[in-house]
Amino acid sequence: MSRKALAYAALLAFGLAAPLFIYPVLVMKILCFALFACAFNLLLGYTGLLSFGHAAFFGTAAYVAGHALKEWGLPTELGLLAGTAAAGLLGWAVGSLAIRRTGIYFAMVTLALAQMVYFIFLQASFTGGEDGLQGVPRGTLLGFVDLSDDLNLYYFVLAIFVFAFWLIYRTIHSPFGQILKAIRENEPRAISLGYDVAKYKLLAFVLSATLAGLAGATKMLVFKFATLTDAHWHLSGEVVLMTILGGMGTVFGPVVGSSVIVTLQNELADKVGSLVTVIMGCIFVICVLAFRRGIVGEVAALYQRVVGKRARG
Amino acid sequence: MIDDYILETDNLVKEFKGFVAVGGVSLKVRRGSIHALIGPNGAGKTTCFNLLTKFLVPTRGTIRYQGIDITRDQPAQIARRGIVRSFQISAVFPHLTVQENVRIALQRKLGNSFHFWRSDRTLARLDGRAHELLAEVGLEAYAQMVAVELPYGRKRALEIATTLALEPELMLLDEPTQGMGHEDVDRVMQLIKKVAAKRTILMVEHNMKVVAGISDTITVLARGSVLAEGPYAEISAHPKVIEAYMGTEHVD
Amino acid sequence: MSTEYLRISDLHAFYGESHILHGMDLVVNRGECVSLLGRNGAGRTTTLRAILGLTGRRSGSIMVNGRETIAMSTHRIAQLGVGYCPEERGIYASLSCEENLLMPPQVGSGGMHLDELYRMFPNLYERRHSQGTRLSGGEQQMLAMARILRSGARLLLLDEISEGLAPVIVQTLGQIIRALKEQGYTIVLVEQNFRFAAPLADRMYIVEHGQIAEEIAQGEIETKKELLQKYLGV
Amino acid sequence: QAKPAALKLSDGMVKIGVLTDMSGVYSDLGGQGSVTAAQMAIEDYKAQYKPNFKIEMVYADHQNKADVGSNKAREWFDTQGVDMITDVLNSGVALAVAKVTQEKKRIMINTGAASTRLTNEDCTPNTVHYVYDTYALANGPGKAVTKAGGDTWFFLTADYAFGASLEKDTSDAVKASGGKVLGSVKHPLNASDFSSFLLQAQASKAKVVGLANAGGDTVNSIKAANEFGLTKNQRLVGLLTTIVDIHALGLPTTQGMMFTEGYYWNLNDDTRAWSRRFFAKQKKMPSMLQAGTYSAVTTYLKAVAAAGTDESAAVMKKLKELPINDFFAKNGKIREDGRMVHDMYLVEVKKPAESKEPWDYYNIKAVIPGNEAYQPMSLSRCPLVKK
Amino acid sequence: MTEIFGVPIQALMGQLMLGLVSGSFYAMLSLGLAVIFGMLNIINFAHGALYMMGAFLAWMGLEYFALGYWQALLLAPLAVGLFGIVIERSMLQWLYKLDHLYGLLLTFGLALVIEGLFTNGYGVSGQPYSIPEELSGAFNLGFMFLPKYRAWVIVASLAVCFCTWFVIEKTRLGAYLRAATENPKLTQAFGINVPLMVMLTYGFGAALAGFAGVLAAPAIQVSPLMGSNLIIVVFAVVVIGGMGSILGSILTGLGLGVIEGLTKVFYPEASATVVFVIMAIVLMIRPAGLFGKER
Ligand SMILES: Nc1ncnc2c1ncn2[C@@H]1O[C@H](COP(=O)(O)OP(=O)(O)OP(=O)(O)O)[C@@H](O)[C@H]1O
Ligand SMILES: Nc1ncnc2c1ncn2[C@@H]1O[C@H](COP(=O)(O)OP(=O)(O)OP(=O)(O)O)[C@@H](O)[C@H]1O
Ligand SMILES: [Mg+2]
Ligand SMILES: [Mg+2]
Repeated sequence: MSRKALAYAALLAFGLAAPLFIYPVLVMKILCFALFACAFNLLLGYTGLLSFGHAAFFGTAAYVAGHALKEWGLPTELGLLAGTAAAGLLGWAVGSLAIRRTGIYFAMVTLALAQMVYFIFLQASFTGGEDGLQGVPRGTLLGFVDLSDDLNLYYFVLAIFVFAFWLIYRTIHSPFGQILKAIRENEPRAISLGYDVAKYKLLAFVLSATLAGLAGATKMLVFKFATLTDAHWHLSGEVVLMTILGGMGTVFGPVVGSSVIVTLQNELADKVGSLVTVIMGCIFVICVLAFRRGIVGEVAALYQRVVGKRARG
Repeated sequence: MIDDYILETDNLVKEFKGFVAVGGVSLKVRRGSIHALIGPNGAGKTTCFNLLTKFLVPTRGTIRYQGIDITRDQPAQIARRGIVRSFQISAVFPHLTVQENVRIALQRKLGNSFHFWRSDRTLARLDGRAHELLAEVGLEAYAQMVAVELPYGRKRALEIATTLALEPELMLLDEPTQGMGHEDVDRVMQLIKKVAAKRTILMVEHNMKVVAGISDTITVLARGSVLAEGPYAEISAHPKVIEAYMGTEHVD
Repeated sequence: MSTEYLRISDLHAFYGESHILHGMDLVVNRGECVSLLGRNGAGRTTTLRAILGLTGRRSGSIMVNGRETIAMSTHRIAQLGVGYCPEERGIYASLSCEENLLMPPQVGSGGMHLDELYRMFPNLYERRHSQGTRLSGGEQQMLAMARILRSGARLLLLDEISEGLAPVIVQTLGQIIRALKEQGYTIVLVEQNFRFAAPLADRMYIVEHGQIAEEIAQGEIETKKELLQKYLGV
Repeated sequence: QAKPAALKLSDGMVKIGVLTDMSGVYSDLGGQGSVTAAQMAIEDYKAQYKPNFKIEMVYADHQNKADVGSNKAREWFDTQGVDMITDVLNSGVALAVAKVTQEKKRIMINTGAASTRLTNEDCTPNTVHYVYDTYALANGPGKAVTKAGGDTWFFLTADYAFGASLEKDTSDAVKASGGKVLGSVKHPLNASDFSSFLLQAQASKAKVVGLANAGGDTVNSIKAANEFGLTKNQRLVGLLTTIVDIHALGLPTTQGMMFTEGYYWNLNDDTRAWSRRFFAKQKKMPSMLQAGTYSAVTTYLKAVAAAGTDESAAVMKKLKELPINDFFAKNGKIREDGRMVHDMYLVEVKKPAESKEPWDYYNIKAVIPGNEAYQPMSLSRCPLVKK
Repeated sequence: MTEIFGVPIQALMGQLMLGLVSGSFYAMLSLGLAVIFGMLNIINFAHGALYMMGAFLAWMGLEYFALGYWQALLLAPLAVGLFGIVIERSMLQWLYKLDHLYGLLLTFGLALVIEGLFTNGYGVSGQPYSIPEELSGAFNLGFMFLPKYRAWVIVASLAVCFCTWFVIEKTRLGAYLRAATENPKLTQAFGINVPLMVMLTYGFGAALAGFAGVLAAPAIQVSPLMGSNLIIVVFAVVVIGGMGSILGSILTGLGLGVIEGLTKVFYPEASATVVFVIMAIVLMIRPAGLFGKER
């Protein structure tokens, strides 16, 4: 128990110290995507629903938050909230439709609806089309912390991440989380016990969309812009990859997965040029064929085996 | 007195593309009894069950439960009213522990099932009741086992415990002893009898031993309508029932 | 020609990691009806599935009509003339009742004719255009049985065929099995229903923990009553 | 050119970053070709001027993602000491990188992006927009074709900001030259099938059909236009068409099309000489972006040498002073708003029979002088421009 | 002249024809998806990439081996089919026991790899492929100028779709297929070589995509990304149709092509999204899709 607490403390300490030796913008980017993947994992790993359209929420929040900060001049906190809320609303709309189907159909429906959202962003005037919404001011936190300083912003982003991470952890280990687990295990049985399964799935979907939105809005704040790539289906695919690579249904899997992918993308950009999609694709294939448990899952399994052996031997 | 009957159907009809699977069944289930529904294959028993639990929508007719018309209710709503069915295939949450299985059912009444911000430790207070229920079906020793590891008969028991957790007034059992060995059949029979003490049970069953052993009233369906109704002694002597269903081999 | 039609020796079978059959040994002679009895989970179904290679890993030896099949793939085994009526019936939802009947390809000569089967199971004739899984539980059971009689298989592996059937139908089924025996079919009957199996079987094996615990010949039922009591509770 | 004794360099060298799309939709326009061009420019500069400072180059793929691009730029500025970034095609990426460049006080000489926003609303003191923009592409044919008798127009417009601005700029030019716009149809981005839209264009009976789209969309609309026999009675005008598209489609399909180019390899001996060298390395003739990248890098290095430092304000001042005259640009000048103004060419695609060698694709119909081709300063929306 | 909502009826007929053409592609692709899904329980995300491969192989055949359109129409689908078989044998066959989602993910990865490799080799701006001599020119239908090639696309794809439907729904082989689709193990226990059928099915589905690709090559630019956007629309088509029946996927494909075509006339801005909007509406009214079986 306390060992777990210790581990969390160590991680937090690492998070606090990270910008001193790693390029802070990169760490912020990783944090945003980690949050995104964690939110996604809440749906895939703990509810068993594979959404292939999560970029829609990420992108929506980015655009709305960006618009709120730039055009309406809202304070930073409110801008982020506005974006997050918009993603939640969209999540509710998409979710109500998508949960009518399950399994692969669910994946296809979310993908298709997200594509529709993408087209809307492409055509709408407030998004700046292909050019994107650029030059959003970061503003100040609570009116006095200047967020244009990368380090200040870093701790703000870290705080957001820790809060959201805690919320996800809480959700998984809550009465609600128990019901989600039951639904994933045996849906007809859950219905016959009197649970309105659709409502639970919808709430899980909305939660996941909202947090994905928070990630999108935060990312927008870090980079000061929102563009179509934030809502493109490639991103939806990437977040699936991050989650699976790290280990779906594990608390830390998405964090690890997103760190690896973001770092890889950053590094590969110079070295392999156009082969970067091929490499991403290969990682996908290898994960599915050989490491379905993901990095964290495999490590945990290995640990179990070692500990088990020691206990036995 | 209306309260005598917990469940009444009036002229219930279900057609599948012109084929009448259930054709005007009026069924009255007395409160506190064990009521068996038997009949030849394809008579419409399962279909009847599906109508009662809203897995199918009746073509015509009404269903009244406790005097209330529930013909248009949704499946989950039916469960909340206190009508719970068991499945022919075993229905447990395979990777949850036996105790968690029961707790899922208990949790609903707590009313915090949507509270995603609460810790699941708030569920601990249900453990006591869960153990009581498990004890009732003889599973207390297995509480921490994962359900998937239970032997078949025990899974059935767990399923019944889970169902009991909902404190159903009316339990619908579809062939509860199908595919069970003799010992298990006896165990489940005793179990049904035990839990029937405080509630009503409506079951479909082909095993005459069970039907003869525990049911108070038997309704025989044939070709979608009621052929006969009454206690076992009466039914088993009914010539039409013998011809259509029981055949010459008798259970003594 | 040997009279031995199926010989299983030291058969081990697994589902993933779990070891289910621990060295089964049994013999079924041509034209014989042999019944496997046992408690739930004893491994009777698994035995039938292992014969067809439907379990996970398996080892030992299974001779069907003089051919070693342990390394064969499922469809090759079936083509030797093995018909399987599974416990869960396995009716195809995407095929109509009649298509279900016609689906299994010919694996031997002398299979029954469609008309013959419909005479045997009038319910099926009535519902022949209905979608397979829309049949009632019992009708599906009949269909599963009828299906393999058409394919010309000479070795029938029947898993709990009396389950879920009205007593009258069970009686008819008993007559059918007798008729099949007369026609020289070799039958392995897995049954829970002792009353049904006892009069039909030439020999009975009692399966316990994935092994044969006891063999009882038809004539010994009376003398071995307490054995049956011990293993089966009858 | 006078050589100052020693240059004041931030980190002992001049470092140039080529940030381009190496794998996506625009990789044939810029991509590896741009990297090669920049490399050539540096080598040529070293060979010709024997500079006493070190020149290095890095490049990266921005994958057409603004975040990847701006992150890379930021990292280059922060950790690698990059002084100037070039290419940066894709307007979204370019706008994001412009912001970073300004924040970090370096220079971006953009040779790849089309958006006029780079020198209008979003202009910065650190941006130079070098090769072309949508205004120049739209304006040229709009005026010239209308004057040549193509006075009724119909547009096929990609339904997003970029398409709309191309259509608007062209319509303005058409109207200003006395032509008439009969209508337009908006098609979704990356629509694979254009037949339906073409049928509508055909039904309009306009003399000229303007393609306010880019890349694959342009190519597919040209292809369909050919198939449906539209080119028999109507003239196609591409508003963002490049030699890459013509090469992809082939002359039989594209003959007779008109559009504006910022560069053509077969223009004169200078262009031919340079382009053949490029071809030897790249196996393709250069696009205007690639040629422009060479020119931009050379110009930048000259400005650094002239300023005696790589400090951006000083270099920028020199950039805006020095006239640009090389194989790429005649009478080139970088304006106050960052716009590099140079002559553009209205071209018509040759008939297959006219083409004498591979890549011999264009007849030059007109040279549009820089000050006519580009948006006049009087219309500038750039806050830096004092009015 | 008659008009409907201000659009001359002749123009409308023309647009209907064109809708049928794009519907033909939807039909072929969603048919392939349905066949593969039926047998392997896998949504083949790589379908778009296979379609692109078909087109590219046709182009490469012409470029490197001087193979004409007609040869390509035969050989390219074969090659794509073989490629599909290789994929099935080397990767997909390990996934059948797992959740269907893994199939989707694996094929998604494959699509990235295939598209990435082609992009790397050939760039994205695309390659030209001209219409074969025999099919160039056009029919004058009175109300429109219908290029012969488009007419051929409709004919060819309808023929292919019809044959597939016939084989699956009306023949013995089809009955085996449907049986194996539902319960592969049991079907094998009846003596049918199911693994072989699975392999061939994936090969066939891939070949169907390849065939569509070759058909598309002369009509649009052959580019590595030509399949990736199309496939999402086809997914929506599949959701609308519901994978209940072969006929269903064909009819839905054609129908949506026509609807999309009409949108291009009346409200072109919505033509990219109309299929998705229809999908949303269908989901609200009939969650299982138009031809899907409620379950
Ligand atoms: N969804 C359906 N569509 C068409 N016919 C159906 C459907 N469901 C059931 N039937 C038909 O209705 C009749 C009654 O079926 P039902 O399942 O209720 O029988 P049952 O009494 O439960 O029989 P059994 O004891 O064999 O399970 C059968 O003939 C069956 O074929
Ligand atoms: N697919 C499977 N995976 C893992 N274990 C299995 C599987 N199927 C059966 N088992 C296990 O194998 C054992 C033997 O099962 P089997 O079905 O052969 O029993 P049986 O004697 O036929 O009993 P029953 O009366 O339940 O049909 C049981 O413990 C069962 O839990
Ligand atoms: Mg039934
Ligand atoms: Mg069994």
